[in-house]
Amino acid sequence: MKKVFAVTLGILTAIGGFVDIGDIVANAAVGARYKWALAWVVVVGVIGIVLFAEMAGRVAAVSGRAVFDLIRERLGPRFALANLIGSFFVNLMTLTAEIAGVALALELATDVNYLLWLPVCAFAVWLVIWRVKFETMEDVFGIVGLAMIVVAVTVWRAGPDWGSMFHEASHPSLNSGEGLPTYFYYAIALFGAAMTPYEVFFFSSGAVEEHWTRADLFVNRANVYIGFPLGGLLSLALMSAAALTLAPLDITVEHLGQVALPTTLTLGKLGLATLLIGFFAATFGAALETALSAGYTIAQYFGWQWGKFVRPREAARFHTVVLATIVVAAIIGLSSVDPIKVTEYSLIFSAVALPLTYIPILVVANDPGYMGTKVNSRFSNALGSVYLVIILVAALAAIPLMLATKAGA
Amino acid sequence: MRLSELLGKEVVDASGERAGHVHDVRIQQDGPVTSGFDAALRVHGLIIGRGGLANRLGYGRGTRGPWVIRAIVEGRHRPSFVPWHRISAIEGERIRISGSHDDLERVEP
Amino acid sequence: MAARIIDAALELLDRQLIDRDDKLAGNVDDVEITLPENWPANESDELPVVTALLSGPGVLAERLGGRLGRGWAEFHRRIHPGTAGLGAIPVAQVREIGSAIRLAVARDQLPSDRMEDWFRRHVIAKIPGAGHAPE
Amino acid sequence: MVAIAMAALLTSGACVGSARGEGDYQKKAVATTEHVRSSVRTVQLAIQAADEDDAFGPFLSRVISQAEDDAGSAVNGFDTIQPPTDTSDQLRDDVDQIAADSLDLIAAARIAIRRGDLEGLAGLADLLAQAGDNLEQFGQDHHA
Repeated sequence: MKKVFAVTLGILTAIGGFVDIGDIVANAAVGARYKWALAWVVVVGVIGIVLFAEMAGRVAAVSGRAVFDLIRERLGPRFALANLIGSFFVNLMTLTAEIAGVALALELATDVNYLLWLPVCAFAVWLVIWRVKFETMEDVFGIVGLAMIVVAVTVWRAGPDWGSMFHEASHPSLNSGEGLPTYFYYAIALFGAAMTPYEVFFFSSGAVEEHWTRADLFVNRANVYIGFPLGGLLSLALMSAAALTLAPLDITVEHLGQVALPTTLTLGKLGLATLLIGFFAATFGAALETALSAGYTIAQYFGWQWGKFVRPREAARFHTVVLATIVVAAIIGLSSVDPIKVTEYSLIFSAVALPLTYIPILVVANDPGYMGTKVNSRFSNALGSVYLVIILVAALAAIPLMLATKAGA
Repeated sequence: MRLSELLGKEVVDASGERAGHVHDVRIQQDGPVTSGFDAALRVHGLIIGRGGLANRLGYGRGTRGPWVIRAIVEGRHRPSFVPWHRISAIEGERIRISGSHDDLERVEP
Repeated sequence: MAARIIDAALELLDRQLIDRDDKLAGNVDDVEITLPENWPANESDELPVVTALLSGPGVLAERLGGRLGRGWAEFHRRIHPGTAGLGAIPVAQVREIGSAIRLAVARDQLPSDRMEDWFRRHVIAKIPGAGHAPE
Repeated sequence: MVAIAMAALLTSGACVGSARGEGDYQKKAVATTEHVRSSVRTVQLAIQAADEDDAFGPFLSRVISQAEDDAGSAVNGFDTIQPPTDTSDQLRDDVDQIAADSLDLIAAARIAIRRGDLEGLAGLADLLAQAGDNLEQFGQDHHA
């Protein structure tokens, strides 16, 4: 084993996908509005991202090639450029929201307006990427992000009727006055949150940063099988806490502070403090993930040297892209766009862009030229094909549903 | 000339019949692998076929699964191989080959 | 030893270049093929040979085509006038062809490294800590 | 794609606008009271947390002032809609009245928490519960 916490890459990646600022609020909002009627989407999403990230991590370990490298190789420079532009746009929007999210977490702790925190947070994100080594970064933010588990404790302590909870989750039904299009809009948003392209950009590039080889395939599986289900669990916990405490009062969740109320009421000051630390670490981790992904995707498309495994001066263009992206995201964030709305849209766009990332990975994971004997098993391919259909349907339905429901209004 | 100039060009046989588009250029590496590549990469011919997507994704030459994607991109036509000596001219967007396209060898999967 | 078959579009094009010090050194943006002299008029049995791998933004732009590619290529020609052969890596400098292509030279000897060098000197080197070790 | 995103961001900000007839106006009136009710209930929970000494002052202060902002902007949005008929004027006054009561209570809660006046805050709990119930009753009475 290379280090003590060998699965923190998977945990940090999953936190960035499942419980970044937009998802923290979206999960609670969905729980308060639909209770457990959308819990199945989280399960579908977890299985999908486990499948997807396992392939991406395996390809990276066996061939040393990260995801965007392969996208260009298999789709050619034109399609890959379209994917790059779309993915970069999603990354930038998400990064904007995450930097603001870190600031919102600090705002809740200090009652100082988040716009004052925002430049400080942006600088801190850049500084960590510039100075802290990759393994330290993923250990710190992966482990501290686990403070979010306090939400699961909240649900457990609240002592729900597990039987009826499971019944509501397995027999989803809608309240009167709720339309199906809005329901499916939220379903796609949750699915998009579980399976974001930036998660696999980050995860596979992280595997290269950590110098995984064929001998690390078990590390890959451990990361995937522990990290993503944990992310899904946090997502379900946020949903359940809101369903138990906020739904009976018909509260519409719009702010991070409302998300923290169930834990506050159940576990008191210690619970609240832990949760605020969790919010901070999770959004900070997601900011690192999206800022680095912006650099990874562009550098890999052009073949530039990237990564934190070399000195910054040896990956000059990569670090320039990361720095510029953080600056632009901070400027957009300061223009006081609603950061939570921004991630909700970026989730929908990441669902649209997903097939262009998923298909190349699925194909390369079957290419013996890269994989030798480590090509996909029949089971992976069967499941991979089912998800190919789900991903295509979600991608095609996303924009029409967003327009038809006025983004879930 | 550049590889990208050859890719995608239409191939027609002596009787003017269309044989498909250039998917790839097959190169043979003659001689030892280790000691540099001193002019060892020779172009042996073109891989042509209908529908370019399968080629780009690597189907038909090693990659097999998953069958859904293979079934969609491969279609009914297997790519064929045009040995270089059968190319008689490259004219704009077209490549002329001698003889009939029916006797071209199919590329083994 | 049996001759190895390489399908150029599948196995060369768009692959990562790695220099002799394991640094990433651009992608294969195109491949230069040299036809036999007077081909096809001379009727000889000589085969065309791959003479160089091409790498760099100007090459990529030409390959992209379309309005964007042409505009980009034009822009590139303006800032680097008279650089038609720029970005060519002679085949003799290739050491290994696999999931990436390894070169026998250092990347700063490649013409496609100029932009990296520019950003290194004008942006990154100016920030404190640019040379610190990652580990 | 960028253009679609921008369009979506812009249109979503303007979800309240004109009303197409009385029924539509009534729907928007009910939606507004539901928004305000959500804020009222949020503040109730915050007060409960303060009462049981479950939370820190800055946190509660922030939760309450965000609820205040939400409720305020819901009411302001509603007020900019032109009432289509004379009967709608009555509805508008009713909404304004009932919402103003709630907003006053929320503002009182915000002032109390910032002053650290926990007793005053606790005294607002019942009033807020009543205001929330009134808003709920209004919604049921005017459900189209």
